Parts: sequence; C-alpha cells; structure tokens
Amino acid sequence: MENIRLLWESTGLYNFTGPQAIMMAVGFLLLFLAIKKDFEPLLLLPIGFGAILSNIPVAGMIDEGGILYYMYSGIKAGVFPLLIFMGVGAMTDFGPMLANPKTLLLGAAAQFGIFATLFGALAMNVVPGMEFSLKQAAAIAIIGGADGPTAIYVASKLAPELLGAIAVAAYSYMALVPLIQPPIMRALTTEEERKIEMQQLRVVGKTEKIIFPLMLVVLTALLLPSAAPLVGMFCLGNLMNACGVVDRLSKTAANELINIVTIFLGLSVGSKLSADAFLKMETLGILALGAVAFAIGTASGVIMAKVMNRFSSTPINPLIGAAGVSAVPMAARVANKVGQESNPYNFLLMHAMGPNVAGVIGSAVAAGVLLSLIH
Amino acid sequence: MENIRLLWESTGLYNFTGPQAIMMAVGFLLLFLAIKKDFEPLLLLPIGFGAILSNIPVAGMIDEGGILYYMYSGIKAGVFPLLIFMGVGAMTDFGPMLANPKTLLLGAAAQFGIFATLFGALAMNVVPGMEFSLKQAAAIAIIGGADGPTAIYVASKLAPELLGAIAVAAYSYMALVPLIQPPIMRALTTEEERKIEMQQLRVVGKTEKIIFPLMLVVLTALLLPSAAPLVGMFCLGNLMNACGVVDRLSKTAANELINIVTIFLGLSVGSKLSADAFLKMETLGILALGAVAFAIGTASGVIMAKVMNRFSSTPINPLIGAAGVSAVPMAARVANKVGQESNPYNFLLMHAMGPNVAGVIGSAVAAGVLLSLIH
Amino acid sequence: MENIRLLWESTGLYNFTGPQAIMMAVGFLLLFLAIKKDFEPLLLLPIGFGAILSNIPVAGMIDEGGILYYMYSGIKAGVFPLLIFMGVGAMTDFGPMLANPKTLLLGAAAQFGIFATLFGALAMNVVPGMEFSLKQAAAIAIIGGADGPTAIYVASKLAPELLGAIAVAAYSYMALVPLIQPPIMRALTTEEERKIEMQQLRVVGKTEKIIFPLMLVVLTALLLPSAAPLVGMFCLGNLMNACGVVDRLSKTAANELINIVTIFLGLSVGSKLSADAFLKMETLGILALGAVAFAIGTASGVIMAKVMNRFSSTPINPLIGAAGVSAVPMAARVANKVGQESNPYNFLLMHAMGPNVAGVIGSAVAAGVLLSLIH
Amino acid sequence: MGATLFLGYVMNELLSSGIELMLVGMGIVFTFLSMLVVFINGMSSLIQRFFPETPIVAQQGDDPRMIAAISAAVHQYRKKYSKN
Amino acid sequence: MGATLFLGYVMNELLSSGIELMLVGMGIVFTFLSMLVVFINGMSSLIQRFFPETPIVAQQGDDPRMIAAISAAVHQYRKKYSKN
Amino acid sequence: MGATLFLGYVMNELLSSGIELMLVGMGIVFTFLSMLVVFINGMSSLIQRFFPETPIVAQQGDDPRMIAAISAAVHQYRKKYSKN
Ligand code: NA
Ligand code: NA
Ligand code: NA
Repeated sequence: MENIRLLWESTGLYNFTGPQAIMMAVGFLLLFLAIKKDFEPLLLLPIGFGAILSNIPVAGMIDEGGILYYMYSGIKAGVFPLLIFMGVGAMTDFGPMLANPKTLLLGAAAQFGIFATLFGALAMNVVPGMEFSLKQAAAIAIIGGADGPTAIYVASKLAPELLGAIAVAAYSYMALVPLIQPPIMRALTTEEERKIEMQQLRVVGKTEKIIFPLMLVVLTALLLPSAAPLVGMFCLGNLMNACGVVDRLSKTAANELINIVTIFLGLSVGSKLSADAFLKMETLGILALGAVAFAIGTASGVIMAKVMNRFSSTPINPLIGAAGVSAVPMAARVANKVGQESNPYNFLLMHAMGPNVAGVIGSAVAAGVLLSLIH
Repeated sequence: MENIRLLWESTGLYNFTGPQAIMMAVGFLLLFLAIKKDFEPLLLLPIGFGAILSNIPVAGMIDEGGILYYMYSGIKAGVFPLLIFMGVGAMTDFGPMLANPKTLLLGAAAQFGIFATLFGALAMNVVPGMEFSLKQAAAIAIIGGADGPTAIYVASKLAPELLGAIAVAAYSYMALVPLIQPPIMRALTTEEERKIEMQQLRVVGKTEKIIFPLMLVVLTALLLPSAAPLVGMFCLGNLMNACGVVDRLSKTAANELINIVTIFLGLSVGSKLSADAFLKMETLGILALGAVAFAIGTASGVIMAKVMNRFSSTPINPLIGAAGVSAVPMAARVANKVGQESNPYNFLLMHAMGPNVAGVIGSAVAAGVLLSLIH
Repeated sequence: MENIRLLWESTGLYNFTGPQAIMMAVGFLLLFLAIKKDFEPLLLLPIGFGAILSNIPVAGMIDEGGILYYMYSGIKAGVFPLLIFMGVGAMTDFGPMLANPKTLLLGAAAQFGIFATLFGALAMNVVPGMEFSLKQAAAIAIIGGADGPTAIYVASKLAPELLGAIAVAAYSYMALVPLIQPPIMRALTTEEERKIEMQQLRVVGKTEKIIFPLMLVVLTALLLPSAAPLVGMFCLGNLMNACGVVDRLSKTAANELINIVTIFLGLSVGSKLSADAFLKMETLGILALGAVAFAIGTASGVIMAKVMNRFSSTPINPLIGAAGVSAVPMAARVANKVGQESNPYNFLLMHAMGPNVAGVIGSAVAAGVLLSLIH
Repeated sequence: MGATLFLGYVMNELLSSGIELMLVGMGIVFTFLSMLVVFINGMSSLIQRFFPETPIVAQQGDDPRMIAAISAAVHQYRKKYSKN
Repeated sequence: MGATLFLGYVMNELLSSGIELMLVGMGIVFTFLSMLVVFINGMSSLIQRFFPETPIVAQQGDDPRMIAAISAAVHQYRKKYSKN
Repeated sequence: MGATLFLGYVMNELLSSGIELMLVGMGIVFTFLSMLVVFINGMSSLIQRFFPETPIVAQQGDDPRMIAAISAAVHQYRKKYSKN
C-alpha cells in the first residue's frame, strides 16, 4: 500500500502543476503550427518539443545534469546562434545586392521597426502589470529585425529570461510574413507604383562577391565592433561559399553543422519556455510588440522605397522596400507575389533579394547598436 | 647510460601491467568480433579500440586532460546515449506496430527478461566472490532490454563502474540474437504454430504516425516521467522523421549526428574497460546474467504470443513474440527466418517489426521503472 | 555631445592599436594566400579569418565568454587535432607503403628535418633578440614534420604561446612544397638517378590493411606511448576505413566531422595570432627555421633514398625520398612531376605515396619522442 | 554464526525487494503498454473516421538497375569527393 | 503622490532614452549601410576597371528531367544507405 | 664578464642537449620505423601464406562520362537541397 502510494507520488499526474500543463499545451500549439501550418518548422518543431520536454515534472531535463541544461549552455555562450549565422552566411548570395547597392538603404530603413518597438516597449510600462527594463525592451525590439539567430543572440545577452517568448515571437511572425505584409504594402502604394518594372540586374563577378564580406567585416570592426561576432561569423560563412576553394567547409557549414546546431538550439530555446517566465502579462506585450515591429519595419521599408523612387534615375518598385525586414527569402517572395497581382509580367524576386539580404546586415548592425549602447 | 635507462623506463614495455595487457587483449577480441564476426561493428569497433587506447600505459588518454576523459563526460551527462536514441527514433517506422497495436503486449512481455535478471543478479550474491548491490543488479538487468543506448544510459546513472562490461554484454548478445533465439523459439512452439500465416497489415497513414510519438511522450510524462529523457528524445527523432517538414533535421539526426556520437560513445564506453573494473568475478556474472536475460526475454515473448493467439480473433504466429526483446531489426529477421523453415511462403518480417519496435518502447519504460524505483 | 563622444569611444577606429591593425593585415595576407594562391585553403582560410576576428577591438571574441575563447578549449584539450588526425587516418591508404615497406625508412630519414631544426632553434639563442627555451625549440622543430595536426598538437602541449606562428608556418610551407622541394631534389640527384623506373607495386590485400593499423598501435603502445594519442586516433580512422564494416562511421569521420573540426580548429588557431605573441623577432626565427626544416627534411629523404638505391636489389628512384616529409599527397605529386621532367614515361606517384604516408607515421613518432623527452 | 544469520537476513531482504521489483516493474510495463494499445486504437479509429487519408500510392517503380548504376556512381563520386 | 511623481519622472527618463536610442540607432544603421553603398560602388568600379571578369556563362543546360530522375534516385539511395 | 661566461655555459648546455636530442630522437625514429618494416614483412608473408586473398578485381569500368554527368547532377541536387 505504502509502495503504491510512493509509486503514485512519482507519477507525472501527481506532480503536474497547472502552469506546466499550460506550457506543454503551448509546446503542442507550436508543433501544430510547425507541422500543420508550416510555420518555420525547422525551428518551431524543436522549440515546441523542447517546451514539452522541459515541462515534464520529475524528469528534470532542465535541471543541472539534464540534457536540456547542457544544451542551453551553447546558447548562453552565444555559440549556437553564431554558428547558425555562419551557416546562413554560407547560404546567402549577395549578388543581387551588389548589383544594386542602393537597396542597402531599404534594409536600413526597415530597421526602424526595431527602434520604434524599443520605444513602444518602454512606453508599455504605463500599462499596469507590464514592466520592461531598458535591456528587456531592447531584447524585445530586436524581434523587428525578423532574424531568428540575431534575436536569440541579443536576447541571450540582454534578457535571457525573455528568450523563449522572444524567439517564439520572432519565428512565428517570420512565418506570418505572407499575412502581415501584403495589406500594409497595398495600403502604402498606388496601383501605378506596384506596376513599376525594374531594370534587369547586372551579373556580379566572383571577385566582388569575395571582396564584399571582407569589406563588411572591416567596416564593422572599424565602426561597430559590438556587431562583430554576428557580422563576422556571417561573413566567414559567406566568404567560404563565395571563394570556391573550401567547398567542403561551406557545404558542411550550410548543411550538417547548421542542422545539428538547429536541433540543439531549438530544444534549448524551448527549454526556456518555462511557466514562470512565459505565463505573464509581459508575454502578451511581447507578442503585441512583435507584430507591431514587423508592421512598422514593413511600412518604413516601403516608404523609403517610395522616396528613393522619386529621386532615383532608374525606377524602383516600392514593394521591394518591404523585403528590407529580412526574413529571407520569404519577404522577397511576398514582394514578388504582391507585384504580380498588379502586373503579372513583373518579376521582382531578384530585385527584392537585394533589400532582403541587406535587411540581414541591417538587423545585425542594429543588434550591435543595442548591445553597445545598453549595459 | 642514465639516459638510456630513463628512455627504457618511459616505454610501454617497461610500464605495462598484466591487467592492462589482458584488457588490451579484450579490446582486440572485440575488434575481432566486430570485423570478422560482424558483431554490431558500429559499436563494438569503437568500444574495442577505446579499450586498447585506454589501457596504453604512460599515454594517459583517460586521465584528466586526455581525449577519452573529455569524451566520457558526454556519457556521464547522459547526452550521448540520448542523442543516439534520437537518431534511432528518426530511423524507426512505427507503421507495423500501429497497424496491429496488440503487438505492444509482446514488447511488454519480453521485458520480463529484465526483471527476472534483476532477481537473478540479487540471488547471485550467494555465490562467493560475487557481490551486486541493488543498483548494480538493476544496471545489469537492463541488458535484457536488448537496447544499447538504453543500457548505457541506465548503467551510467546507476552503476557507472560496470558500464564497460554491461555495454559489451548488451551489444554482444544483440549480435548473438540469431544464435540465442532460434532454439528457444523452436522449443516453445509446435510445428503447426510456426506455420501460422498472419493477415496482411493495413497501411498506416501519415497522421497516425505523427500523432503516435506525441501521444507516447504525453503518456510518459503523465505516468512515468523518469523514462521521459529516453522516450522523449526517441519521440523527437521519430516525429522529425514522420512529419516530413523537417527532413533536413531528421536526416542529419539519423546520419551524421548519430555517426559522430557513435564514435565518441563507443570510444568512451571502451575507455571504461579498465582492468580493475573488468577483471573481476562479477564480470563473469554479468556475462552469464546477460545471456539468461536474453533467453528469458525471448521465451516470455513467445509464451505471451501463444497466449494471445489462443484468445485473438485473428491468428498470431508465436514466433513474432521473440521479436519483443527489441534488437531492431535483427530479432524480427530471426522470427521471419525461423518461420520460413516451417513454411517457406510465410513472410513474418513486417508482423515481427511491430513487437520489435514495441520492445524498444518497452525497454525504455522498464528503464524508467528502474530509475524511478531504485535510488 | 557627451553621447557622441561616448559613441566615438566605442568604435573600433578609436580603440584600434597599431599591433592589432598589423595582425588584421596578417589575417588578410593569409586569406589572400588561401584564396588566390591556393595555399592550403581549408586551414589557412579559417586561420586567417580567426586572426581578423580576434584582433577586432572591443568585440572581445577571444575573451572569456567569446566564441573564439570557447573554441580554443578544443585545442587546449588536444581534442581538435586528434579528431582531425582520425579523419586523415580514414582518408589514408597504406597500400603503397605495405607493398614496399622499406619506404618507411625514407619516412624516418626525412624526420631529420625536425631534429636538425631543434638544434638550429637552440643555436639561434646566440642571435640577440631571439630567445627560445627547449620546449619552444621542440615545438618549432615539429614544423619540419610537414604535418599540420601533429604540429598543432605538439605546440599546444609544449609552447601554446607560439601556436599561431607555428601553425601558420607549417601550413604555409606545406603549400610551398612544390616550390621548396624541386631545386633541392635536382641538386642532390643526377639525371640518371631521376630517370630510374621502379617495379610495379603488388596489390595489397584487405587483411594486411586491417592488421597494419593494429600492429602500429601495439608497437606504439609498447615502445613510445607518448605518441599513442596521435598514432592511436590515426589508426582508429584508418582501421574504420580499411575494415569495410563501419563505412557509415569512416565516411563521417573523413567528411562532416573533419570539416566541422577544421572550421573550429582553424578559427581557434587564428585566434592565437595575437599581436604580442606574433609581432616579435622570434616569429621571424620561426619562419626561417620552418623553411630550413623543410629543406633539410627533403634533403635527408633524398640522400637516404640514394643510399638505399645503392644497396637495394630492386631500383629505387631517389626522388621518392623527398616525399618522406609527409605533406600528403603534395610531396608525392612533386616527386612524380620532377621525375617526369627527366623521363616522361616514369610514373612515380604510387611509389612516392609509400614514403609519403610513412612520413606521417614518422612525424607522429618524432612528436612522441619530443613529448616524452622534453618536460 | 550470528554473521551468517545476518547475511541471510540481508539476502532475504534483497531477494524480497527483487521479487517486489519484478512484480511492480512488470505491472507498470504491462499497464503502460496496454494503455498505449487502448490509446492507439482510439486514435486510429478517430483519425480514420474524421481525417481519412487516401493511402499513399507506392512510389512509381524506379528501374532498379538504374538505381544500382546511379548509386554506384554516387558512391564513386562521394569517394572521390571525400579525398580531395 | 510623491511616488507617482517619481514614477512619472522615471517614465520620462526611460522614454527620453528610448527616443534618444531611436535617433542614435537609426542614425548609426543608416550611416553604416550608406557607407557600405559608397564602398560597394567604389569596389565594383575598381574591380570592373582593373580586374574585369568575363561573365560566367550559364551552366550548360542539364536536362531537367534527368536531374529529377537522378535526384530521386539519389534520394532513394540515401534513404537506403541511411538505414543499414 | 662573469655573466657572459654564465650565458656561454647555458648555451653550451642547451646545444649539447640539442645534439643529444637529435641523436636519441633520430635513433628512436629509425628504430621504430625499422621494426615496423620487419613486422610488416613478417605479417605480409604470414598472411600471404596462410590467408591468401584473391586479388580484388578492378571495379567494373563505369563510363566516366556517365559519372561526370551524374556527379554534376548530384552536385546540382545537393546545392538545391541545401538551400531550402
Ligand atoms: Na532584418
Ligand atoms: Na527491449
Ligand atoms: Na612528416
């Protein structure tokens, strides 16, 4: 009898707390979004599963000695997001951006989503029950960069307690780009503007593609060294791919290594979806602010493109400004699709890839700004 | 002269101890079994080589600062066996089991090998020179689960001093399944029973394959959270494979990642084959108990299948009960082969895969029971 | 105003020191050599990039908590070079050497480059401004082994402060083998000798290829256990490849695993290219000694081959002695090419592969000697 | 003799906990896997009723000889690729 | 009321630093990326003048059906390979 | 001058240990690899006498053009695969 009582007391049923059950449900919701709704499944599936595993009572997988505890140290050290960024660099082709460098300005403009959200998060302190410090506000704001590893890197440095919510918001909104962006893009442009066809891009040579990551890393070192880890690892991956002499390494960086790290990173982000950190008013604030961040980033990219179109000698379709938020290559595809609604023969995809990869640089630069100005 | 003496004293020849030499010979025996006898070479080759490397005098590869010392920390933390289990999950198809769920009972019955062996190990304390604590007995018993990573995981938690012997016994007997099982299967069944043909299995849809690992992880969380690390990582791998949206990740988990971890795990298991832990009477006991565990597991699986055949509406060939010990897919192949000796047109392979993968779940559950009841 | 000053003071421009700028230039030089001159790009590209990243002011990527700091621990523990050596072992075919075992003596002779350089480094202490301890001299000498992972392993044990310069010198001279060796080879041989054709090599069976790595590891254990980590991991990789039953593992060891470790190793070697360690007179000494080491190794290999040719029943082309320095397979190709200058129908490649892989064993043995004699 | 008695007592203790573990252990394993049977049956009938799937057609027969040729070539290619 | 005042003061402080961060931050981002535009233009014209590259000819048209067939076979091969 | 003498003494010390290392080191390297020669010869003759292997026939000539085509396709496939 005594033994059966002991046995019963060792079950999960006996030990489950309400918050743990809710967090497991959140994990299942993420799995549903990943598998059925195709929401960034590469990340949201491991994150969701990590949320489930870490909220199993008694098992203690997040306690010292548990597998998720060890995995999280790869995030705490910043190693996982930086390795992912290296792999992303190895997959990125800067050709379209180098063919039309002024699209970098679109990638810059879209980062206004980050800084407006920073202000918004601070302003939210007037709402009772919400309380964000400057560091937390900055970590939330980086969701507006629409770049997963950058968001995780910054959050792990500035506000690790919000890491789970921020990562989930970042990847969810990245998956929602095809829903969030088009209405904003249509509202801010005229039918005529959406019809604008752009000049074909020149072919960019190999030398330029090799020099560019080197130039970028030097400029970062000179002007914004706090962005150097992110930008540097990105440029390393990109250089390995562009130079063509270390294909073994760039392929491994862009495939097996990024896959392994993605599993570990996802699980350990999920392990931070604990009830006491997630089930708070603040999480609603983060979700709301994240959506606002994407909307503002999209809008400022489009507006910047409109301004540039006015002053540019060659025509610029304002829709490609929306791709400045990064979320590669989803945002560029959205720009292309919205463009073809107005002009079925308008192929904006390559033109939008310029601001799209510029947005990756832009958000890494913005991350560097936040990391250097906020202590 | 003095220098030559110093040189001589730095050689292995001068420093070799008898036990080290014997353990190196054990390492070579394992290599022989792996390479010439095809005994689970993926594991026994690195284990054997690890035994050789770790018993080289002076080199100190298992001392703090040596490569095998660092590698072993991956076992101590439980990370290596769990990652292997994730990879195995990504390779596992639960289709045949889902098509005929009552085969799960065969996977349950075969775990009697574990618990009978636990009792046997405790009873062995009457033999002079053998002494097994409750923890050690449980760690030995898990050999009967016929599942390598589970055995390593449990042994590393309950009795790390026996890890080497237990892992070697587990993998060796898994390789011996085609020799150990058939006589027992023939002894316990009639020719008529062995001829029984089974109904073709229905095709199991993708949705069921996606839901199953989730259901399994929830049930584990509710009832037996101590099995959650093993079952959870297994289900993660299985879900990644079944859902079809993260093929990049499941392929890496089932290939490069499991390969890398297998090398590290094998070497570090081998590094625990030290003379003072292995060259003891107890090791003979472990080897004997391991063989008994497999035999009992096989027998109880077959007997359970005979019982079920009596009460089932559809015929069940008792041979498939032997596959309940896991040892995927060797045990299922053995069931198929023994069946074809009596009836060459009887294809039991798919029917035996059901209890076979059920055995993996069963032994993970049994591991959870042992880990939760024995402190 | 105050803020703008603070901002300015956080830039790299403000914080750059002269030495850092020079080291970044060294990094760019290495990238140039790797990408444009095809100097061992797999290593020199990550090393060069590591030099750049680690010399960015403020970013602190080599400080505790930075990614390069964590990566370097894989070298400090010896794990990275040993894993690379395992992968190299899995890529190595000992067939040509087993078909003509006396080529091992060429691999032995070429190691004279190591020990002569050791003496040279000690003698350099007479030059004002140069100061090398015995440990440092030994670490420098190993450059003469023409084997990257061996050099890194030994340097990390004996003189980690020189690791950057030694690794750079080792890989640079390995890339320069086609320039350094031919004049020496031509000077030491007559036209007649260079025309010597060698007998076709017998086919070596699988069993011999399996036994050889085991024999080598036993001999190392008995005679020179200090070489056991290097030789042992190399033999493990070689055995995995030769035995044919663990192809999954040997392929991963020779591809994804070695690629991942190469990226990490390269970056962390590069991170040791810090100004205060590199910008010293001693570095010039290291570069000079490295070149001398390669030249002496080449010469002693050729001279040994000439001696052997005199006493051997079958003809030996002295050119293949130059391949004894290792630098696989570059040195063997050089021997082939120089031979074809004198006799276009002379195919020395396979004959030179024997001393070439023997050179790898020879330098690992020499490393063991240094590690065991110098404390 | 007192020691022998004591040892005997300890042995009895160990063996009875062994039997208890056996009963409890097999009980839990059977309970767990039986519940899984029930849940799988429930899940399968629910899914087949409410989300019936058209069974996946077997993959169109790739010519096995072609696959053999190609996989040999792939193997060769990989081998070559992995060495340089 | 003193507390409210104090809170208000803190809020003002926070919001003003938010505005400052917004201005400084966007300033840096724009400066940085604008400089990149200038440098890229410089680099491209330098390279095109002094190291002109013959544009890489598009890869010779592999028959897409062949590629499809082969990649299916490769996939099959890999699947098979990954299981044993 | 005493210091110079002392330095000279240290140098002599270092150089003589350098020469000793050179002799001992090359001695060990040659001894080790010579023993390997002996053992390999022994092993090879033993194996060839007692376990003679039928030499492996060279792999049946795959058409090199086919391999080239396939490896190009594989490369393409991988590239595509690695991006999505
Ligand atoms: Na962005
Ligand atoms: Na089992
Ligand atoms: Na060498």
